Amino acid sequence: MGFIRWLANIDRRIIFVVIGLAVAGPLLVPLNLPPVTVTSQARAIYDAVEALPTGSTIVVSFDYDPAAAPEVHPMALAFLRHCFIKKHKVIIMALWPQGAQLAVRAISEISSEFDLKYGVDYVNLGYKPGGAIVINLIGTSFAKAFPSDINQTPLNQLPLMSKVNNLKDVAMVMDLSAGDPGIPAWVMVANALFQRKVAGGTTAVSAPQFFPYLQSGQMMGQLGGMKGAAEYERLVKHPGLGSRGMDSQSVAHAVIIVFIIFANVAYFALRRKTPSGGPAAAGGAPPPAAP
Amino acid sequence: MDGLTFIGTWIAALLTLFIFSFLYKDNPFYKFAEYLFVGVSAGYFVAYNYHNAILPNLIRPLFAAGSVDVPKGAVLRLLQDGAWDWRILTILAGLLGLTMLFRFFPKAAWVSRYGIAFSVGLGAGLSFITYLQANCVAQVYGTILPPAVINNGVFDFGTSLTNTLLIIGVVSGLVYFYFSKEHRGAVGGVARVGVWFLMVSFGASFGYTIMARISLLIGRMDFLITDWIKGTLRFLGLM
Amino acid sequence: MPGFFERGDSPDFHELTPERRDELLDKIAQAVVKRNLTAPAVFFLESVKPLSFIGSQVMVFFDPLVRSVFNIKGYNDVRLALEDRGNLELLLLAIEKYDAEWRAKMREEKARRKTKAQ
Amino acid sequence: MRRELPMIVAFVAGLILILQFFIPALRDVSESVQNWVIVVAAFAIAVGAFNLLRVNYMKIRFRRADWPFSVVLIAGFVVMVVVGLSGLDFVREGGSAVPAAVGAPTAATAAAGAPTAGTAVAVAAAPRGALTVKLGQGIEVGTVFDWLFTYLMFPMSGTMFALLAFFVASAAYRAFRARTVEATLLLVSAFIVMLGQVPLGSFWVPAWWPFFLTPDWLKDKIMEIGNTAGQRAILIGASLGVVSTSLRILLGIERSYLGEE
Repeated sequence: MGFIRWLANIDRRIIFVVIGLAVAGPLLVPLNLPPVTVTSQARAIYDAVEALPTGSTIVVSFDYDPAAAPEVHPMALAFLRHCFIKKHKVIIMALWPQGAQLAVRAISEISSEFDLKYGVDYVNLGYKPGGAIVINLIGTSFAKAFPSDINQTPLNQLPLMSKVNNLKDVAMVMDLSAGDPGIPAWVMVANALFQRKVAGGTTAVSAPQFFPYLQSGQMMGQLGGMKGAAEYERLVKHPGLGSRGMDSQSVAHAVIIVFIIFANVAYFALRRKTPSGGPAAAGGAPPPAAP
Repeated sequence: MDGLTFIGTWIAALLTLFIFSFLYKDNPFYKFAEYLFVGVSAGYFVAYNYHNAILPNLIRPLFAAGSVDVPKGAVLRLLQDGAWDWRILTILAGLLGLTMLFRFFPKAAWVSRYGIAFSVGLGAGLSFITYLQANCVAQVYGTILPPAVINNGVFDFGTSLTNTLLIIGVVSGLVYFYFSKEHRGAVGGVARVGVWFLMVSFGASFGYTIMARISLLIGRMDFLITDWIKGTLRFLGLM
Repeated sequence: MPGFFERGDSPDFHELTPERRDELLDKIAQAVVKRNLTAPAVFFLESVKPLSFIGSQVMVFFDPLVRSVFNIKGYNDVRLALEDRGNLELLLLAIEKYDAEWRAKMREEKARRKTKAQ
Repeated sequence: MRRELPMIVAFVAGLILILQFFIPALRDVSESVQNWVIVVAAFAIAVGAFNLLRVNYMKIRFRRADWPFSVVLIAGFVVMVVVGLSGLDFVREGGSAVPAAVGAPTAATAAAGAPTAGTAVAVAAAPRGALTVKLGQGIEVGTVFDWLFTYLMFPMSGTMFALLAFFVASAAYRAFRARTVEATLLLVSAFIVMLGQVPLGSFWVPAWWPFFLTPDWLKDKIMEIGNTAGQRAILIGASLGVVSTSLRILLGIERSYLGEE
């Protein structure tokens, strides 16, 4: 009985310590669990990039911030790698101010693997505020929204942009999104108004929201969270933080599941003892001391 | 790793630990990081918007001195060459933007209505079209599915069940939203089913949320282990 | 700059009175319970507790815009309530209290209906 | 007039945007007008930042709880803005590390638009080969601004949300109890999704195990049916709200954005 009561009211700091160990442990000593299974949504993006004729233009929008970087940044690296392996041209832009800065970082992390020429193989247009309006504007004119790139070079000085007037000249859009403005804006404007193929890489927090878009075909594919990043890393055969993190992810999930089981076992055991509902029924564990 | 990176990594690691100290209890170190974070972020937004929006989209089209790369600004063209340039209307954008600042002065707050009305009006125009088309019509269209599917003369049980459940879920969910006050009768029953579907979505969302937060923790732990501890050891020549 | 920094009397700078706070928390808690959203709300509130101050500052940041576009009553009160992390715990307790009351009522009603049927 | 004119501005702006899809001749006008939004949005962000400063300044002035931290907040803001606008640059003494020409004028010379070579400012008496800081380039990688982004903003922003991992775990423990039908559905759905997402959820599954009982398969079905239906109901419900509000704003029925009076 004492044990059951303990199970019903585990101190939150015990949970904290266990979670910390569950995450740090596998990073120090990898468990080498089998790789993630690739979902059809990730496969769809990969296949679409594969199917594009060499040299197609792809817009990659960096709409995330450092808070989402562990989830979305590995996707950015994996996706850019895939584009450059297939010799596609990449137009980078950002609807989040931190996104443009993270894009520069992403390019510098992978540039040694490819022979990239700025202005020819890729451009970084930088950031603009305005969200959906910016997408609507590049739907008719990139130069109107982005008179110059992130280094303040006018667009007409960039060979890549001389062939691209607006979204109609772009084969697909990949939005790396951590919230608003992000995937909804791209789907609603670039897909609905300008009929572009839109794919998304997003934090796991927002991924479930976009399943209706996937079902209706408004979005062609999606990478969800660090697991989505691991899937794409597996597809392009270049493991990174996404794959490295999956061991910790597995163990942490298992630990949380065990805690949930504990809570419910204790809840039902105590409820049977006290037919009126028991102490747990009045709202689960008593409020732990605020930290 | 050079000296600047070394110092930076240590500052970053200390700030990381300041924030994690909240796990023990709320304390001044956490508060320090919290307030600093808010201040630095706001400063970042302002500076970034100046360089990425105000400068290229407002100041340069009007006042650029003119070079091989950048055409001369519209104001300078008018003043120096007497030439008319439609880009001079960009001044209006600047004025609309400036009106926003009047919000802080009670007597002149009405001036700020122009900037707000302009953005709200334009936003409403775009939202009207996009939400109607992408989130309403396209989503309803995506729900109009055959509840019984026959493939090559064989009844496809899986797809039929999926379609049927999808239709029931969407309809009952909408009933829950629009008649949430009615808890009785047939409508109440349908709304109850709607809540069940919503609970499944919320559960899925929470499962994903847990996954997301764990991933972020993995990111920070990876920083502490790889960049900070191993980086420092390498910097000091111990590894 | 008169009006910019000197408006100490503006409601923007008031502190939240305990009465107003309790009223606000009660209202939110009741709305949550009535809509059958107890479990998701408890999970959500419990999980974002450390960020409540940052949330309040984000509300300060967007205040001039949000309040000029939408007429949200109590925006300022919610913002002030968020500044103090303890208030989230109070809200959680209020939700759990109303939830227990509400479920007790449902159980009673069920029992009554059963006895009536017999 | 103080209300009517802004209402007309809103109506015309919205109308231009809608009509551009039907009248190609309007495209030029509409593009310019949308470009203005970018400028106005940038000002709006400045307004938000001002408000943040104002509220925290008052907190200091009236010595409200935690006021010393508000000093930290304002200091962080000021440093970031000053560094960002002046474009301070790390430069190696005697080195030509930073080419100072292309584009990016400093705030001071921005109006003239003339690219200027930065003015070197030694932060401290610089010993041989030491770092100085230079006025110049704006905000690219390698600048002081970028350094502050990398070592202040990045770790704080990342850790704030990483901290939630711990709280999400304790929240799951506290909230996920199968008390009612609703709570049970929530719990089971979260449970399966968490298992189905990671390798740990599937690698132990023996070959004879029916596929429709694997966490992987169940998770896919939950996402594709239950989650899609629930999220779609939310999406459609919210879109109806947005569409009607937009229409009310354009037609001048909804006027709350014009403020009191």
